[in-house]
Amino acid sequence: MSEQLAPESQPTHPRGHVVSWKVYLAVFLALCALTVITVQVAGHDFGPFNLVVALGVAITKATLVVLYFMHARYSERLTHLVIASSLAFFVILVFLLLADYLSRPWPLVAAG
Amino acid sequence: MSPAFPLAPARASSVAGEVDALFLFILGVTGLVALGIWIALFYFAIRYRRRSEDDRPAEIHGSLVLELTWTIVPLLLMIAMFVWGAKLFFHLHRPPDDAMSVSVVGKRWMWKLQHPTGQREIGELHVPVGRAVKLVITSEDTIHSFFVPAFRIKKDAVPGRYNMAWFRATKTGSYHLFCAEYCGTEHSRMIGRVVVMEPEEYQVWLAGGPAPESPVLAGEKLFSELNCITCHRPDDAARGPVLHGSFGRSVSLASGERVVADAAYVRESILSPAAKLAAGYQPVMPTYQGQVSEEQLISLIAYIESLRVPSEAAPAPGRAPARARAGGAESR
Amino acid sequence: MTSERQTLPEEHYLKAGWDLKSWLLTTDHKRIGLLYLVSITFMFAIGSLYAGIVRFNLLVPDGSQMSAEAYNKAFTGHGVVMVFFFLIPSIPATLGNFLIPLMIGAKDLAFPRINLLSWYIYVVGAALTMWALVTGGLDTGWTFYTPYSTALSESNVELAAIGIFIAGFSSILTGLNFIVTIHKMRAPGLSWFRLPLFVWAHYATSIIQVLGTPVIAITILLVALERIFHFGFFDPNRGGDPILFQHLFWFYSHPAVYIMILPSMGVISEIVTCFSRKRIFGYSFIAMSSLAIAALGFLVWAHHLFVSGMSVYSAMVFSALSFLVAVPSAIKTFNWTATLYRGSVKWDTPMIYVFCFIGLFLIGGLTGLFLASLGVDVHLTDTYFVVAHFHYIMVGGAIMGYLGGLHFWWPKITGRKYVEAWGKVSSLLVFVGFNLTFFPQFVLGYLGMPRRYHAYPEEFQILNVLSTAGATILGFGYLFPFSYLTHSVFRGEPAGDNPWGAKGLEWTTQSPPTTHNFDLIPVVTEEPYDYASPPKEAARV
Amino acid sequence: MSELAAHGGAEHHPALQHHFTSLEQQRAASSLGMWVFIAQEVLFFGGLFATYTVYRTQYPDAFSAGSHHLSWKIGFFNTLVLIGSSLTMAMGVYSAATGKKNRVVGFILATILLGSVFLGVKYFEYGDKIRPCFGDGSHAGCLVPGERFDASALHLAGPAAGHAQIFFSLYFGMTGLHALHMIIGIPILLLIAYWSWRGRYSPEYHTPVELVGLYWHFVDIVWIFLFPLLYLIGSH
Repeated sequence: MSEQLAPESQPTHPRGHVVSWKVYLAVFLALCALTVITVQVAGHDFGPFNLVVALGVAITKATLVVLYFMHARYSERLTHLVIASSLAFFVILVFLLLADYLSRPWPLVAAG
Repeated sequence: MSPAFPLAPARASSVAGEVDALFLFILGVTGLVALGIWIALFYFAIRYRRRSEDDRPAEIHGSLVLELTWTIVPLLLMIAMFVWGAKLFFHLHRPPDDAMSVSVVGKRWMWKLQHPTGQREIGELHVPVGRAVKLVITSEDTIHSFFVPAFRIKKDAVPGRYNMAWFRATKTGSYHLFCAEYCGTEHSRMIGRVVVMEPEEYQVWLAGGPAPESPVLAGEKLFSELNCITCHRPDDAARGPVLHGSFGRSVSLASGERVVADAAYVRESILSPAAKLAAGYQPVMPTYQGQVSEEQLISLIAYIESLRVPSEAAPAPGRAPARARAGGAESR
Repeated sequence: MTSERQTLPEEHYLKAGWDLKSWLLTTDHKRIGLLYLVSITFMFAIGSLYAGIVRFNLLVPDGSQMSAEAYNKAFTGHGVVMVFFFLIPSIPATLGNFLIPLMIGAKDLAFPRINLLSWYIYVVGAALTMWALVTGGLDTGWTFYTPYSTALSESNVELAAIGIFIAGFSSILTGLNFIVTIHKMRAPGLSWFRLPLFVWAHYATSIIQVLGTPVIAITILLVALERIFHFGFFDPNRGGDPILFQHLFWFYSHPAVYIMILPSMGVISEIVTCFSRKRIFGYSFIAMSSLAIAALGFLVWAHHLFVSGMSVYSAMVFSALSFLVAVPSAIKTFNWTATLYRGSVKWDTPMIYVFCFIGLFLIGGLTGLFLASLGVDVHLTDTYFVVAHFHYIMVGGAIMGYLGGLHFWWPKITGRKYVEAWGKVSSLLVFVGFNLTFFPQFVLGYLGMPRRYHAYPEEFQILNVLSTAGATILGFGYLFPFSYLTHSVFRGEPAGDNPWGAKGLEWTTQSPPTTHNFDLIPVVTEEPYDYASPPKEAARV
Repeated sequence: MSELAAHGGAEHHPALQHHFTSLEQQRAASSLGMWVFIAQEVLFFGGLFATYTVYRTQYPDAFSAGSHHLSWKIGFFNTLVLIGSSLTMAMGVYSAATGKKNRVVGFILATILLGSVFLGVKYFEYGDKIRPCFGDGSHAGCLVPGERFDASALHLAGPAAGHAQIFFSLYFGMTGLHALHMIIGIPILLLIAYWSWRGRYSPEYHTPVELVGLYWHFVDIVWIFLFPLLYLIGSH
C-alpha cells in the first residue's frame, strides 16, 4: 500500500526533546530553595500583601515544574494553548466570584 | 373588570408600569426580529424550492456588510434593553427614606411578617396604599423567595443574611404572595395575600389587632435583660461603643476600615462581636449566638435604630451599673 | 441522485460480529455511537414519563392528582434524567462519535478504548442515579440548591449526587477524545477552514465539556460530603453561604446549555446546505461564533442569581455579558436563513426539522433577552416564563436538531432509507404538540405562576390544561420517529452511498461504512459545501 | 499494548495502534490528551480553590486561627518529599528517553517510595485530628467538622467556631482529594515500572512513562499551592 502523505496536522519536530539531567537537578534545588523562602516569607507580616507574596512564590515554583519537569518549554504551541485556557477559565471563575463577594457591602449611591 | 384572558397581573405598584413598559419594549423588538426571520425563512423556502434535480443555485460565500449589520444593530438594541433594565434594577434596590420597614421571615411553608408597630401576621400583609414599604427579608431554614406578581417584585429569603426589597402599592385590593424558590414538600402551599387598604382602613385594622408590643419596646426590654445596658450606655462608665445616634452612620473599625452601621453590621456584631470590632474598644463583648432568635434580633436592631443622640434626654434608665459579667471566652 | 435500485454492501461495520462481546467490548467509534443511541433513547423515554406525570398533575389546580412529595420527585426526576442523561450526551455521543472520524478522514477517534470507557461510565452513572430515583426518589430539583439538598431533604441526595458525579466524567472523556482527534487526526489537505461546521460545533462543545464539567463534579461532591460527613461548606448555621453553591453550580450549568445547543447548530449547518444545495452563508462567521459561544458562555452564569441577594454591581456586569452571549447565536440564525436565499430548497424531513429548529430556537433565544434584562428578570425569574424559555431552546432547538441529524445521517448509519411520508407527518405533529405545550407557559410566567408548584391558583388552570394537552400530542409525536426508524432498519430500502447528494467525507464512503472507514486516507482539495462541483467518490481499493 | 497492526511496512512499531499513521502522531495525540486531562483537573481542583478564596475573604480570623493550629513543619517536610518525588519521576522519564531500562524502574520505585512517605505523614497528621472524635466523653482536640468539632482548641467561640469548621472542611476536602489523586497514581506507577522492567519501552516509544510523569508533576503542583494556602496563613 503506498506510503501515506504525513497528515498535515502532525508536528514535525523529533521525538520529544531530551533534557539533560543536570537541568532537572538544578530545578529541584531551586524548588527546595523556594520552599524554604515560602516558609520564611510567611514568617513576617506584609499586611494585605501576605496572600499576594505567598501566591507569587507558589506560582514561580509551579511554573518551574511545568516548564522543565513537564517539558512544556519544549512542546508545541498547542500544549501552551491548553495550559493557558485552563488557567484562564479558573481565573474567570475566581475573579467573577470575588466581583460579587467584594462588592456586596458597597452601599447604593443615591440616584442622580 | 380585568379581561377574561389577562396577559399580565394587575399593575398595583409604582414600578409595575415601568416593568411592563420594558417588557413590551423588548417584546416589540424581539417580535419584529422574529417575524422578519420567519417571513424570510418561508419566503426563501417557497420561492427557491427545488424545481428540478439539476437547477444550479447561486455561488454566494457571504457578505461582510450583512454580517456587520446584523451584529451591530442587535448590539445597539441590546444595550438599550440592558441600560433600561439596570436602571430599573437599581431603582428597585433604593428604598425611599420615608419607607416603613416590615420584617419578613420565611420559615418552612409560611411567611411571618412584622410591622414597625409590632403587629405580627402569618401569610398576610396589610399595607396602606401609596406608602413605600421596605421589606427586610431573611429565612430560618432554607432559601425561599418573596414574590408578589402584582407588584413585580421578588427577593430571595436566604438564611444567614438580610435581603432588602421595597414597593409602593398604588391600587387597593388583595394580591397573590408566592414563595418562588423551591423549599420542599409544601413549597406550593407557602403562599399568602398582600392586602392594600386605604390609609384610614389601615389605621382601623392596626388598632383592631391585639395590642402589639412595638419592636422598639421589646428591643429595649431585651437590651437590659441581656445586660447590653451595662456596657453600652451614654455616660462615661461605658465599656462598649455609644449606640445612640450611631445607626446608619459609618463606624471606624479597629482594623482601620470604615463600615456603615446597618442592620447586617448590628446583627453580626451581636452574634460575633470581634468580627468587626469598633476602633478604640477591647473585644470583651461575649457572643449572643444561640441566645437570641431572629425575631429578638429584629427587635434589638429596631431599638438600637431608635436611639437618638440624648441632647438633654432623660438619663439612661438608672439601674445600678452592675459589674459587667466576666466576658465569655475572651477572644484572642 | 442515482435512481436505479441500490444494494447493501457485503462488508460493513454492522457485520463485524453480532454476539454480545462484539458489541460490549467494541472500540469502533461507530458501534459505540449506536450503544449510546440505544441508552440515551431509553433515558429519554424515562424522562418523558416523568414529564407526563408532571403535566398530568398540573391538570387541576388543587394538586389532588398526587401528593406533593410525589410531584416534587417527578419534576426532579424529569430534570435530572433529561439534563444529565439525555441532553448533555445526545448529539455528541451518538452522531458526534459516529461522524467526526468519518468527516475528518480518520480511521477512528484518537483514544478508542477511552471512548468505550466513557460509555461504561455513562451506564454506571445512569444506573446509580436511576437506582436513587426508583428506590425513594430525589426531591431537590435537578439544581440541588443548598441548604435544602444538604440539610433538609430526606431523599436519596447522596446516591443521586454520586451517580451524576460519575456520569460527568463520561462527558469529559468524550470532549477530550474529540479535541485530540480534531487537532491531530485530520486527513491531509483538511485545514481548519475546510472542516465541516458540524466538526467546529463539536470542537466548541468539547471545550465546554472539558473545562466546565469538573466544576459541577466538585460542587456535587461537596454536597455529598456535606450530607455524609457533615462538612460545613454551604451550611448557613456555620457561616457557609448557600449563594456560593449557586455560583459554583451555574458556573457549569449555564455553559451546559451551550453543550446541549451547539451540536444541534452543527447539525443544522450540515442539513441546511445539503437541502438548499448551496454553500453556507458566512462560513467563517458561523465557525467563529461557535467558539465565541464556548468562551462567552463561561462569563454569564450569575443571571440565574439576580434576585438571590448577590451584589447589585456584579449583577449589572453579568447582565451586560448575558446580552453579549446572545450575539453569536443571532449571527448563526441570520446566516442559516441567508443560506436559503437563491438556493434549491428540497422539503425533505431533515429540512423540515431545520425550519422547526430555526423558528423555535429563535423564540427560545430571544426570550432569553427578557431574562438578561435586570428589571424584567426580577419579575420573571423562577416563574414558568423561564420554564418556557429553556424548553424552547432545549426541545425546540436541541431535540429538533437531534431528530433532524438522526434522519439526515440515518442512511449512512444503517444503509437504509426511512419512509419519507412518515417523517413529514411526525415532524409536523412534534411541531404542533411542542408549541401547544410551551407557548401558554410564557403567558403563565408573566402572570406570575412560580416554577415547581404542585398546586396553583385557579386562574392559571386553563393555560395549564392547554399545556398538558400539548404535552400529550408531543409525547405521541415522539413515538412516531421511534417506530418508523426502527422499522426502516429491517425493512428499509437500501440507500446507497450518498442518497441526498451531500458534500462531506462521510458521504464519500459506502453506507454503512466499513469498520476502518477508509481504505485509503482521502486527500481533501475542495472547499466545504462546494455544491457547485459534482459529489466525489472515495478511492476504493 | 495492541495487536500487531494489519499494515505491512518495515518501520512499523508493535506499539503503533491501527488508527494512527505514524508513531509520532500517536505520541503527539497521547500527550495532547494528557494535557487536556490536566486542564480538566485544574478546573476540578479550581472549584475547591475558588471556595477557599471566597471563604478566606469572608472569615480571615477563623482561617488564620485554623491554619495556626496546623503544624507547618509537617507541611514543609511533605513539600520537600513531594518535590523529591517529582525529581525522581523526571529522572525516570529521562532514563526512558535515553533507553536505560533499569534506571527507569529504579527511579519510578523511588517515586513510589517518596509518595508513600508523603501519604504516611498525611495519615498521622489526619490521625491526631480525627482520633479524638471517636468514642464517647469529651472530644477535646477533635477537628472533624460536625457536632463533635472542638473549637475551644482554637480559642474560638460563637460563629467563629462555625467558620473554623469551614476551614477544616476545606482542609480535609482539599488535602483529601489531593491524597486520593496520589493513591490512584501509585498503582499506575507500579504498572509502568513492571512494564518497563519487561522491556516494553524504548527511546522511540515510552509515551506511558511520559504521561504518568505529567500526571505526577500535576499532583505535585497542587500540593505546592496547598501548602502555603492551608499551612502558612496563621503563622505571623
